[in-house]
Amino acid sequence: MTKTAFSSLLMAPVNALMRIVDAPLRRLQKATGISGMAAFFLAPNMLIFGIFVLLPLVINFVYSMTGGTAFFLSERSFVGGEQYARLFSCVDYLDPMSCQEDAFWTAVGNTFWFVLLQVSLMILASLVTALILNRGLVARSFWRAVFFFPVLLSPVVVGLIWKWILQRQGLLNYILYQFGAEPYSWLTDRTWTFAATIGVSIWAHMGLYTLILLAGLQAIPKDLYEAAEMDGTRPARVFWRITLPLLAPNLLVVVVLALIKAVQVFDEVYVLTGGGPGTSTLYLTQYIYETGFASALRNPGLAAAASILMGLVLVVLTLLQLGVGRRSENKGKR
Amino acid sequence: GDVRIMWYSDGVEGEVMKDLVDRFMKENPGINVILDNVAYGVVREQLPVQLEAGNGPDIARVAQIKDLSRHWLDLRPLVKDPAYWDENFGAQADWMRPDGSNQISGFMTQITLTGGFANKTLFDQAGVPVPGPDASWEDWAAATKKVKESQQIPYAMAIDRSGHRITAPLLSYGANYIGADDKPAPIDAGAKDYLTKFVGWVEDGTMAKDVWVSAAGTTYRAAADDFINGQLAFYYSGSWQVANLATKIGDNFDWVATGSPCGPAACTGMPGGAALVAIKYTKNPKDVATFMDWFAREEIVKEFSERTLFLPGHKAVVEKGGLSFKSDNEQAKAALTKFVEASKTTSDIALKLPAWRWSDTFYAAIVTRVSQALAGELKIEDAFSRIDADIAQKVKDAGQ
Amino acid sequence: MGEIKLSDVNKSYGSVHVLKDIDLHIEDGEFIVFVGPSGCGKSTLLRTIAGLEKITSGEIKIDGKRVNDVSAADRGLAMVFQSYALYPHMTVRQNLAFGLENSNMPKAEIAERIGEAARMLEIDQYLDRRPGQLSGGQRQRVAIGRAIVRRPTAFLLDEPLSNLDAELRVSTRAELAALHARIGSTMIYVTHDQVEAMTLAHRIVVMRAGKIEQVGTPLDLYNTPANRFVAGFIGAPHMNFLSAQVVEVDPASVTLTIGGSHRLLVPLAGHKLSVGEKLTVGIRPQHITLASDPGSLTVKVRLVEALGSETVIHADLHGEKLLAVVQGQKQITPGDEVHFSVAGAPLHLFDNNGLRIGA
Amino acid sequence: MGEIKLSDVNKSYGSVHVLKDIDLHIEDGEFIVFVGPSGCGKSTLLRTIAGLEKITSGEIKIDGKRVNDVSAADRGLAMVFQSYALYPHMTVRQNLAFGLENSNMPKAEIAERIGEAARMLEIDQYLDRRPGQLSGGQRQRVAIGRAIVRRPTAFLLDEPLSNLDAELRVSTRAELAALHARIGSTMIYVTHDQVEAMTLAHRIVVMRAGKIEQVGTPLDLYNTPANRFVAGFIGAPHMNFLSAQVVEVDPASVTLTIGGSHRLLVPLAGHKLSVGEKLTVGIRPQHITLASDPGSLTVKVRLVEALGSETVIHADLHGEKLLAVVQGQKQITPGDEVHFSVAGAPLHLFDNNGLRIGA
Amino acid sequence: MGAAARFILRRKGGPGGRGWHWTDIVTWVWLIGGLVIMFGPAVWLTFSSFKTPAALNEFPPSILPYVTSQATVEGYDKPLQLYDARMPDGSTRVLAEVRRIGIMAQMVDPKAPGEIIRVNINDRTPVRSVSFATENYTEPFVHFDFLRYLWNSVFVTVVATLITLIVNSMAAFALSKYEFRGRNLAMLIILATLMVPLSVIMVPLYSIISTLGMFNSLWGVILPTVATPTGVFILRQYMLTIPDELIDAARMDKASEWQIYWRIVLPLTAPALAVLAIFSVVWRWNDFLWPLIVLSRRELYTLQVGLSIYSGELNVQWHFILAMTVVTMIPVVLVFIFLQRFITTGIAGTGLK
Ligand SMILES: Nc1ncnc2c1ncn2[C@@H]1O[C@H](COP(=O)(O)OP(=O)(O)OP(=O)(O)O)[C@@H](O)[C@H]1O
Ligand SMILES: Nc1ncnc2c1ncn2[C@@H]1O[C@H](COP(=O)(O)OP(=O)(O)OP(=O)(O)O)[C@@H](O)[C@H]1O
Ligand SMILES: [Mg+2]
Ligand SMILES: [Mg+2]
Repeated sequence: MTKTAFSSLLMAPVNALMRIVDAPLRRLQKATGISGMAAFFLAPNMLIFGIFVLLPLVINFVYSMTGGTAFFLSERSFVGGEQYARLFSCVDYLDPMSCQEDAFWTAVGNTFWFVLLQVSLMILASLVTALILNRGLVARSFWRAVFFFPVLLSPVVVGLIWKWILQRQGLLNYILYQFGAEPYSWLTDRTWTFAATIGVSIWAHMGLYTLILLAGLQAIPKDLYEAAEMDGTRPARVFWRITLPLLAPNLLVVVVLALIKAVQVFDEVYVLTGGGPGTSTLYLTQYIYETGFASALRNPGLAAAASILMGLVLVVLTLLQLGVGRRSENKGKR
Repeated sequence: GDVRIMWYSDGVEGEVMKDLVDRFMKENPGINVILDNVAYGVVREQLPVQLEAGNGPDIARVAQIKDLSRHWLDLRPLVKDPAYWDENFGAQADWMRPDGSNQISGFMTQITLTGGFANKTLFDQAGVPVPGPDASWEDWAAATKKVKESQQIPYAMAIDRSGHRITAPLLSYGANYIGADDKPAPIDAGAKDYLTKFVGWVEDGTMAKDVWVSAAGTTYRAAADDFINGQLAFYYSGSWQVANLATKIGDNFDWVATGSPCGPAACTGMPGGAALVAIKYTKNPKDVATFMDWFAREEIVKEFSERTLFLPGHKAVVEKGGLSFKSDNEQAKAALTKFVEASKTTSDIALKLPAWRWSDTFYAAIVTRVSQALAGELKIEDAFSRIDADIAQKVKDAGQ
Repeated sequence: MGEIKLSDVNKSYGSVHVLKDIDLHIEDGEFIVFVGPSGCGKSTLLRTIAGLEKITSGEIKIDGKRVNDVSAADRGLAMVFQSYALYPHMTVRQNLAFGLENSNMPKAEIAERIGEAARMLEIDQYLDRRPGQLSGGQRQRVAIGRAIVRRPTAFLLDEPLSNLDAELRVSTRAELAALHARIGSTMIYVTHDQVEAMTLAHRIVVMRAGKIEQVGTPLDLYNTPANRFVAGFIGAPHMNFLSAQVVEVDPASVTLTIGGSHRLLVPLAGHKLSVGEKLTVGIRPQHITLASDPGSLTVKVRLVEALGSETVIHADLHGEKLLAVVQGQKQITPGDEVHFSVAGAPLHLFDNNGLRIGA
Repeated sequence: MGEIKLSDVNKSYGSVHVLKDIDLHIEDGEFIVFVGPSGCGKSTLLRTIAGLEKITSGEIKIDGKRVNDVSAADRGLAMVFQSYALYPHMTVRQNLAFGLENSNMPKAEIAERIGEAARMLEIDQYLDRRPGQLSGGQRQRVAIGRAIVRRPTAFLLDEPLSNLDAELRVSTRAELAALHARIGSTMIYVTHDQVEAMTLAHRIVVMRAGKIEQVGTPLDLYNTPANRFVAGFIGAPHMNFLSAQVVEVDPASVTLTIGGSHRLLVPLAGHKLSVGEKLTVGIRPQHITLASDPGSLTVKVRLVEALGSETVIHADLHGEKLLAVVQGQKQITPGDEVHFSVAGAPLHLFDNNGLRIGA
Repeated sequence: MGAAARFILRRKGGPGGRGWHWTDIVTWVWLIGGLVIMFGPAVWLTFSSFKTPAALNEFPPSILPYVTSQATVEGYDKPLQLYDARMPDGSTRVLAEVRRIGIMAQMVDPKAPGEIIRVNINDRTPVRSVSFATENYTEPFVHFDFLRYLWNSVFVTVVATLITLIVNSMAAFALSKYEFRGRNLAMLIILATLMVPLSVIMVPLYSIISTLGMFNSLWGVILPTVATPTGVFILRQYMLTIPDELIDAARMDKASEWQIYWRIVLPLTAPALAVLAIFSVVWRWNDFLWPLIVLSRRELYTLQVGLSIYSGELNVQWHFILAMTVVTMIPVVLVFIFLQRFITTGIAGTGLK
């Protein structure tokens, strides 16, 4: 009761404001009709979005058609598709080393496997976590915080912590040492390092997706669970036939976001492995970043071209998912 | 008016600088100096972008001084006594001005020199004498290997993962990056010679593998932590590590600076450092010059160096000697003295490289490709040809 | 197989005490109907039997086994929810099949059962639609179908016919009765519909404010309601209650006045009434007839409702409301004075606490 | 103020044609009731009037103004949804206040109107609960309340009483009637309840499969249904339909046989029937009486439903089903043979297309 | 008690019954595992933030921050470090080290400082005790314009989050509850741009910000981030689960579209809004790369940018970075704990039959 009193006090000025806002908006609605209001609701987002996301993207595309080391378009020369041609000049597409931009193709290959494994494992982990957190646990908030905690850390700190854990003189070796194992250089072993980048990025981002799924789980009407219970449904089946389909819209969010974020993996890996050993954890964003910004070998045009290619792949992937998602979305409608 | 300085710190220099700036403002009440402390990453990555856009601070402490030299302000008409500048900072003036000009862009806040550190305690315990000043890289390898075996440490030696660091031994082995027309030359026999050895050492466990292998691209990675923990007998880094080692090693073991090991051609380290430069786009060139003048004064440079444990880039200060570094750590003082001494054996080409436009390109290519070779992704011969190809491509890109 | 026994069941939502000391014994195969005013706890009682709601105290036994801690899924009951609770992402067919698939029934049998239920409920055409594309009544039928196909030991039905039209309601009611006769499962049924309650129930449970007021066969409740509340609740339109005064007592009868002065002689054995005592007389509207002789009750008509086959007359008798249902269509308009006769009508007497006097 | 005119309204959901050529003129202040089988399109029609559903073709006028493109919010109507559609995050009070706040009504008046509606619907105690904490009937009352407080020019009510108990239903019905009488708003009301339809409506609209079958006053529909469908739909239990054959014709009457040989004389002016023709006779169950003389119809009893005040007898007449509603409680059991008399009962004749013969 | 929760919680033997269902075991294994793996490093991080630079680099690493004990010994000006020294006879004594020459240490007994004992350095181990290097925290506060940075961070975070919530929810409302031409196109464009990492469009974005004069302005930090496609996407998907009938009901109640958005849809989207608010706060608070580019003046620094000054070219002062990381984490943890409570049972369905 006091809580609601408090929040209503808090909301009073906001509500008053909204009321004032309402009058002109009603007139607007009269004038434009309901579909006009759709445009109104969309407008602010689209405006900001257009200026700060879309426009830079277009400029970026122009970049990819220019050469030189200068940052600003005015000082760059137009080279047409040359940067793309360079990225694609390979003797054998299956062997990155045969390409002119061998690092690009190595990064593409690495990113592919990373995304595949990271996304699937992370979604699995988030889903399990969300399901478990959705149970009537004692100290719910505490457990939520536990799984969310790493999200609060900046990527640099994440990379650092895990470097300290995994490096030869790190905590992990120390713990293993207590059990009599010899110290091992995890971070110089290609397989382990690759696994570590996956594990660490799951560790760092899982909380976000868990939270989205948790909100989705909570939105499933409880009477459906009651109906399923009356139908004598085993928990596993409830999960597959009720929870999962009804979670589909949120699962779609999670898959799309996780996929995109995975393709863009950078900071924490950069700190943790720097892309090594060799180039085994060199991912696309690091390639783009180094190509575009690392001072000596800078080539913003090439970086832009690579990023456009990366964007294209992502668009295709997302469209595929939305295609799948659309069907399940319609199913979810009550 | 306002003078903004973009400043990054590796250690305590930010605080020293703050002190000095306060003092300056007291003496020059009309000028308001604002110190914007930033990460080195900002200086390296954002500053170039800002500069191209014509933004940026009035003064900056930078390390890529040659690359961005077209953005520096020419202080020659503004400073009180250009002759003083030429006299005392002339040696490095080329590092920070466009080729062929006589511009005064600023001065070095710090000269660095690459060099080695040995864990004397480990040597003592192993009963192996620390190799002398004329010892070659092979000698060091042999000696540290003995230490490694007797003391059960994981690695004998390590070099920071950095093109600049590895260039020092390359030069000692007779490498020359600079071609006839001042363009990059193909990687030569001297360089190949050392790099092949280096790869061999990493493979046989003499050189620490982690440092070079656990990163890709041009990522910088230091091996200081291993040395600090007594896991290395010999560590090749540079003068800037002295303060760091002093605080972190404390009394755990004895360490000494050794200068750079020798090769067939020289016993050279690589010079480098950070400069304080004025920027063209300032609205207050006069105040900027006043500040630069003040800060370049001999006693200020001296004080700054003493308090930060940096090697000064001021000729008079160096020549007069008598720097009393503000440290109660005897080993640190000894090490700094050793570095000052070692600077005398710096080879000509090493002195030229900081002012050469393509050195960063070279460094980047070497680091990238050699670590791939170390990770087993490339054969060392392929690495060499890739290095050449990378550099050639860069030269071509830049021409566009 | 479907015997359910509730002892002393209580249920609270926080401080809201919803079920109070419920004691009820439902025989195997019985058809029980819960009735009671909106919000009296019928749905809650059903949900506690189903196992969807944990009871605060008391005991529930199914077939002699205490099931307080047995989950709903393991109680083997089927339920039709007042809110339908259809699975929105499944077609009607899938909704029906879901419970059957849970018990690994062969496909052919599932299809057969669905077909049968769909025919019975007239939803064959909609089998491939999703609940969102159905009308309210269609949804409700799907909800019923979902329970029916299961053939459980006991059915729990929460107002299963409330959204059906009269025609369909009658036929579905008949189908439910036939189903019950055929498979003999226990059925517990919540309804607001008098006809449903009267025609379907073996026994009716009348609830009020979380308590059971009376349990009995429909005609028991109709003919000898235990108290004024049950009397008023069973039978539509509700029973008329008139305040009365005892003017004469006899061992075998008592004479009362109603409406000020109208005298009624009520045969009543073994009563303890005394002259001057005040009580309430209940008369069902159907038992009042229009009379022409002025000696009967003279009332003023307030409202006339013509239902076609019968006419409901709302009237005033000395400030008390009186309802009469008379056969056929009558030419009476509000404001008229008419005469009611209660001669021969069964009368119900209630004391000041609302309890029935006499058998 | 609340005149609504639908011309040629059609509505399809994809390929499902839900409303077909609806023409309907609702006068200002009229109380119109929509009835029809489940899924026939009542809710959809209501929603198109409300403006919540765009019509596929046709025209809707409110007070003479074409409103096809006027949004629901601007049509000035209020609606009670079949699914309640209460705002789950608001308390009952806030639910009721929401519509009023939207028209910037002073706080005091809002409180007053809410108080009034709450009293009328007996939800005063629940004003601070959220919908999730209410029983089905309580929710429904809130949904009604939300419309009532608005005092709109027209009400649209979609089965507003379906989840209320008989008692409350009667009183709420009376309140709605009183409200209508008081404020005179047009009301459009969907119901499955015969009594509601008959007592509330000025005119009843009978729908089937998206079409309007008949529009008329309750007694019109009851007494002279236009076709067999309406005849069967209005009146509960539904009318009996017996196949009959014409055996004698007369300018003013016709004689038929039903149940094989039982002769009936039906007065019928201006008909075009000829001897031997087959048709259907409709008799309402309430018009059948139990007779003792063997000359009447002899039927076999299949099922007896005792409702207390009346008894429903399901019987077989030469293979045809016959339902009779007789007054009081009878001692008849299934399997008995009884005699029905239809003497004096109003008879309805329908031709082979189901259309009424005669007025 | 959520039925869903109870349902999943159900044990084989029923609630309160004997025996554990396998899901109970999985749950607790997962939770405990999560505690160790998810939270363990964070706890370690917190302890590490109290370590001296030397201790940070130490191997073997310790969980708790230790320092070597010292003792003031008569006759020596400075405090001496204490060691457990193994004596030739095999016994151990606590000795203070006077100095070390090569591999031999000269030590004294603090209680009897007269006699110098020579011990091989391999025969002594430092006496250590837990000690928190609070100077990691206090020093930055002295040199660091903490309050100013805090204010900037709070401003950026709060304003950006509010704008994000409002602007995104408006867009999501339009995209989920209206049918209009171009709806799918808009959704597609929004989604398609989700995939653009900042580092890719940094330079163009930078020129746009410069052109708009938002360089060195907090708005330059705020605006580019607020139209996040992520937010629109999350909110839209959640809003799809709100029954359209509630909106119909509101329209019948004469609510304007704005009222529907504000009074009906927004409250019912609370769980998703809470999720987005948490994300937004975390992201904006931890934002580093972009503010670094836009803000080059000290008085505009956010905490993260301020913090980064400890990363030099050749050295990184991790002890300060860790300490300040811990400090800057506190507000977001609090925000999280506050907001996560809104992620509770969705109620949208309970208004319907
Ligand atoms: N979204 C939809 N898509 C396809 N068909 C639909 C959709 N919504 C409703 N229908 C169909 O339209 C018809 C009319 O539905 P409506 O809800 O108007 O029926 P109703 O007369 O209100 O029925 P009830 O009395 O059962 O509520 C039904 O047959 C229904 O199945
Ligand atoms: N979650 C809850 N919190 C508090 N009170 C509740 C809750 N759920 C139900 N109630 C109250 O419990 C009482 C019984 O509710 P129940 O649903 O059993 O009534 P009902 O007899 O089924 O009514 P109806 O005929 O209207 O469906 C009601 O008064 C209701 O307001
Ligand atoms: Mg109920
Ligand atoms: Mg309907």
